[in-house]
Amino acid sequence: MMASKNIVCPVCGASCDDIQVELSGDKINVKNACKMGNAKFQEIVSSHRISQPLLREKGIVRPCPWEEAIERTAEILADASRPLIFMGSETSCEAMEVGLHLAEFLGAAVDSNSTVCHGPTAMGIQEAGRVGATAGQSKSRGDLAVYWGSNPLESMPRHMSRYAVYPRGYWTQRGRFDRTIITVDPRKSITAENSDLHIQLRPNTDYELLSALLVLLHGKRPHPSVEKVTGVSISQMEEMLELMKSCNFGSIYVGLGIASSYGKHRNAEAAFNLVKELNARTKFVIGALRGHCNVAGFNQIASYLYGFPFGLDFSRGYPRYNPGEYTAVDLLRERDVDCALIVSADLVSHFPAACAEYLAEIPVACIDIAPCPTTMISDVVLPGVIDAMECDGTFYRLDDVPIYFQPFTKSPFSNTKSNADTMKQIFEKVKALKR
Amino acid sequence: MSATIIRNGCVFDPLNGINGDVLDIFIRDGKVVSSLTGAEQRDATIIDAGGKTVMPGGVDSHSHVAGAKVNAGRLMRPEDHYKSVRTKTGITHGGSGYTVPSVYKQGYDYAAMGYTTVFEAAMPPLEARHTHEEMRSTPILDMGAYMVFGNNWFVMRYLKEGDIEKAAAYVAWMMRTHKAYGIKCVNPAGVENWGWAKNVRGLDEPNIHFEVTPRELIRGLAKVNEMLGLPMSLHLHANNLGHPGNWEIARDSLMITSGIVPKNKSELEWAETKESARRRQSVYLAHAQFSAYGGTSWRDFCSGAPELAGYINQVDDVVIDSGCVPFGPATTMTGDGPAQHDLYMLTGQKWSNTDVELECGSGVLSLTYLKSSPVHSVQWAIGLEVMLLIDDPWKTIMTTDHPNGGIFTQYPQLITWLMSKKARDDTARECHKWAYDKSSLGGVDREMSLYEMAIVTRANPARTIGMAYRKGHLGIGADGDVTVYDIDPGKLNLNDTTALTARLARPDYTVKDGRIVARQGEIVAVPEGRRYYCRPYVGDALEKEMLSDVKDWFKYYTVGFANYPVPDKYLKNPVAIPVNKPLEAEAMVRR
Amino acid sequence: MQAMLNTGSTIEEGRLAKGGSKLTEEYTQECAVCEMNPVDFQAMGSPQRVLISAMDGRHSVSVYAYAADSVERGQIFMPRAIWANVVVDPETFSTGSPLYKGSPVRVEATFEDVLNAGDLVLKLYARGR
Amino acid sequence: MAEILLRPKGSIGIMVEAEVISPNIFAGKNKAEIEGLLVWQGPVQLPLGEFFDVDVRSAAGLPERARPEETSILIEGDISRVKRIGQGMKAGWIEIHGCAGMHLGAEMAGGSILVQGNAGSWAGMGMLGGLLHIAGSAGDHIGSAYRGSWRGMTGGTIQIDGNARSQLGGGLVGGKIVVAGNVENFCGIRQSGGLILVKGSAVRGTGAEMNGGTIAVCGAIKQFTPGFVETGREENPKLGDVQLEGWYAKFTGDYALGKNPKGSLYCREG
Repeated sequence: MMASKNIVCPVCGASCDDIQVELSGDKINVKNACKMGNAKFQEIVSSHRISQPLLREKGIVRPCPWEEAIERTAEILADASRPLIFMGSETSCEAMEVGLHLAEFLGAAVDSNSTVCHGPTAMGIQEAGRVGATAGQSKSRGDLAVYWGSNPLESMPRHMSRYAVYPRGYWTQRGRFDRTIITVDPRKSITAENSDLHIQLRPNTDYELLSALLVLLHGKRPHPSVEKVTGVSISQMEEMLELMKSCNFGSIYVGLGIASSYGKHRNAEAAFNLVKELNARTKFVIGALRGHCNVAGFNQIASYLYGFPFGLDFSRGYPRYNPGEYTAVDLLRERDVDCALIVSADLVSHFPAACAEYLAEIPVACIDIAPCPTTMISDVVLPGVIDAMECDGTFYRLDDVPIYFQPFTKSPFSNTKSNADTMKQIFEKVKALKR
Repeated sequence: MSATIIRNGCVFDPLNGINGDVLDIFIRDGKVVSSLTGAEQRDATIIDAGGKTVMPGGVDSHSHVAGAKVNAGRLMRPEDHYKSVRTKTGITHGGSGYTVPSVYKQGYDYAAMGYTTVFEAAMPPLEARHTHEEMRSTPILDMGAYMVFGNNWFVMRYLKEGDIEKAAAYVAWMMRTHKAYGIKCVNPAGVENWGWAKNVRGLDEPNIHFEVTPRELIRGLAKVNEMLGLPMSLHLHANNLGHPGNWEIARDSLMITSGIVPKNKSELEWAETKESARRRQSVYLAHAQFSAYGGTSWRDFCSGAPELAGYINQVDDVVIDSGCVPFGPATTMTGDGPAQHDLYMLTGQKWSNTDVELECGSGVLSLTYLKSSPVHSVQWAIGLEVMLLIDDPWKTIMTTDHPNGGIFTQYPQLITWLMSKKARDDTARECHKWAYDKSSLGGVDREMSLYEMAIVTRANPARTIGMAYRKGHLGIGADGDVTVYDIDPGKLNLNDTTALTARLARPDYTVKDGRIVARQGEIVAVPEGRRYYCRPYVGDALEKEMLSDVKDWFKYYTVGFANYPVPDKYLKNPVAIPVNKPLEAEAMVRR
Repeated sequence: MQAMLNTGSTIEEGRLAKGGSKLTEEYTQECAVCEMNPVDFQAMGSPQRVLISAMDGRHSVSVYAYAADSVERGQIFMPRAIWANVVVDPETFSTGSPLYKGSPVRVEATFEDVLNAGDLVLKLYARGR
Repeated sequence: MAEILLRPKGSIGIMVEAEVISPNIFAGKNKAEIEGLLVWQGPVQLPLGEFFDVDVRSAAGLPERARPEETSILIEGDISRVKRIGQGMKAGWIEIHGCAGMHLGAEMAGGSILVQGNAGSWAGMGMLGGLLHIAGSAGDHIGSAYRGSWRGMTGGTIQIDGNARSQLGGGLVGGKIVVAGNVENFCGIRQSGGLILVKGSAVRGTGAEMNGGTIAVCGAIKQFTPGFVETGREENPKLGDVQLEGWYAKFTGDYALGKNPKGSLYCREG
């Protein structure tokens, strides 16, 4: 039996780094992880784990040698006129870096989960900037937390206990008792039920609510129609704003309720503007609640390597960025790519039907650890290595703090040490084919 | 083995007292040597530098090029990037970004301009992995990063308790843990207050809760610096940065370290120099331009540079870098969170901020400096004043505090202003009249020589940060980093300022470790640079005691103690500089 | 009826997805689900299953229907999984991100079987294979 | 005078980027030279002749001598998968008998473009001058600023006979945009100057974060921007050279952006 401490969980953006595991044979015992985390740790001993490369030829799927799968993947990429490389978020920055380099080499489009997750939030930052802090600031100082369009009890179960609501920080020694919680959500989610104030706005009216709060902050009365539009009374807005202005340190955690609803990046922009303005009154910060473990990582490394956070196009030999034009959903919907390499992401499940349909028509290779709709439509399936369990690397946490993770066991495959390794092998083969 | 000869150039190597003499430079295996054998000469790469200016490779001792806040700037500004792109070549990556270039573009742009060494001015400990990741990906350049300490909980606590030894032990441990090169102190005591949306205004104003003053932090950290014997002195970003009338607090801050004796205890082999290559200063003031403001508000704003320079001219223990403002788009970024908030309130621009738990803060803002703006025009003048009014060039370093005052690719323009009064007058005519009315620049006749330029862009930045043991000069044993400009010193025409700027911007050759990396602005080789950091030590017992405090307070972090350090793999070609070696450190015990 | 589709994480979807169980019956039971306001649910005759269709009529999917107090009238909630995404509007308003929250859909009672994720892929997307 | 006729040869798979289709570039070129101009398809550059039949006609004199302002380009057919036509053009005429792809006339400074069909997103982005007339409907970000910029179109005119989607005129600094039909979200967001006239209705965010310039909406606004405060009523207001008819309520905003915004929003009453 082997016991390890301080293991990093590779599931959500919280990047909890206090996981303890005991691995013995085909059993793994996990401490400190949440339900989702525990489920992922069980993958290491699961029976459905993809254990060998698979190849689809004329509708028939067969296991194949590692080399052949790498070769076939490289051929798919090299033969295409415009490949899409999709670096999912449940893998390391090191793997993503290879994906970006590969895309640059091929003149391909490269995207990541951010595109359908907090991509619009990043776009909001591009319009407004973002006033934030690392998670420990809220832990030690925060006396007000606002969950706006987010539901951490379902999507990031330990967010409240580790960072935002329950932890006893330096000036918050009484934990939950030192804090007020507001939830803004059209649905009475379980998080809303556990909050001190639930602002139940109508769907697709976040922008109007945020805008009205800003108007109130600037000493004006919002246009009266806002009550009907948002379903929230101006007096309720005033109550909420009063709580925000009178706290010592407030934090807003925005979720996909902001990024995925009508208004998109403009919702995020308005939220960032509100927080910017609040800092003239009291301390306020804002950050995104990121559902996937390294979704922030792609934003960070794509930005420092090439200048743009997601949805990059390399067709002209330099990076270009324009969501709606070079982003994965749009490229697939418009049939503007002709093959795809999908790493650690299940696009067939999570993209709209028009995109999934097109993916099923073009050559697709994927790297994954378990069968899923995307592996079902792929021409090549390469077995994935589980980051933070079987190899080391870097994740960026929800607050953009980089976390170095070390494995407690090694890759079960003799041909690869990590997804970064697999990606490098594909890249080498592509280079050989293009030479 | 490889050899390079740079023949017949007019060499400017101030640390060796060489002022335009026509000399050959010999490089073997990346190091400057006195001569090469006949066989070596036959196989050597030969650069004909006849009638050209030869200088050591440029050294930037204060630039924001790697890490979380730089990347916040990149992420925030697609409009800055989309027309400023670099296309990949067979050996180079593509990139984008004007004021905040992506790392590849940044490395190539610096190298193409003749710079080979660039130090990142502010690394937050918790995000040090990020800084190192970016440096790891930066091509060609040799790099290092200064770590921010001026608002660190442990430092504040120890200094409040008067426990300077533990403070030193903590700093030493942090520098080893996060692979930092020097100590940076940003708005001491003020950034912690920014955790509550407040700031401090005076050197003797204690901050909230920790009740420690800027003065105590500056003095304490400067002492720690010399107790440990770090290669560079304390690097100070003064309080009240960017505020009218702040020259006084800047001067008073510089007085605090007076009397502290500089002590470099690093264990290194020093390349040969005629002048002393060891630093003399006990404090190195960052971006003096932003701390040399007169007046009491933006209405009566004026230069405070003459007053600040007046003090610096009297003392020998201060070096400044200028933080010049060459006009045009910029992205301000600093560990001084509250200063950026003030700038946001003033300008309403895009503003990002990240406070880092228990450690520090940062802010980023997009800004364009306009010649038509009265305030910006004065800022332009002040940046040049601090360079020109401080008489001894060994007290000044030329920077733009990239990308705060401007972009590093504007250095050639900056040099032209420093070398040519005509260039300054030409620009002043295009500026708001405040430029000359509210500063003394119009009355300054000084024109820096090529020799002085070599001091403020090579020799002095290297000496100030303790890198002159191998950088900033061409003495025997120095790194073979050389810039060859197509400038004939004998025919230098200071009236043709456009040509001068263009030649400075595109050197004929940039040589790194004896290898040609850039030729007339084009990158021709992409070697990997080195990463420098210090490994200071204190006695075991002291360290143990300190660590028990650290572990006790670690519960306030959101990262576990075991996952806090920067692992070696984040550094490419690391060069660890041992400081205060373990044995010697044993002598350092509690009083 | 026409409704506003809200999709989102549920902890059980997360547990099953992270545990590699997307092709299992348990995942179908958990995620092929539409939660409706009790009033809407009764008005529709408290159906066991409903057919959710995109407004353009091009895609539809049958899922289990439940009444839930947490959902307002005129809205439906589906866990973020393949069933919901079949009917999510692929338009991104030039942002790259589809309308996962707030897509208008049509909801009607149905007797159509609820397919598991694997069968759904075969039915909808196997065309090119 | 020269007239260049382009006919798409067949359907286009991966989208093509063809900023070379511009009077400034076509001017003074013969058929072979125009056919040989390179366009991008994915990472590959191919001659324009691969995608279009090219016919050069001259009205008077040698077409090779025609200057940009004497050059007109006629495109017959659907080119909704061809992007960047007329990008940066400074003079001359482009007429498209069909639909056009993204970035049509982006950053154009002069001359005219007429599209008989629809235009994709980003048409007239950062436009400096000239006329862009879209007879059909248009996508998102028409006449707007690039991502992250608060300064978009500074001059010229965009006329849309159909509808426009979201972010129309984002960051508008100067010039005029007239939409005969409806707009969706955030029309005139962060506008600081110029005029936007919407003859139909708007969904939401009209004039959001606006700090200058004028927007007039003749139809209804479904979700009114909260930061606009009514300052009066005007009958038959005249906005620049645009004469409106009927009673309009006049608002100032957007107070969400700051305490002293200078944007004007006119909404038709009743």
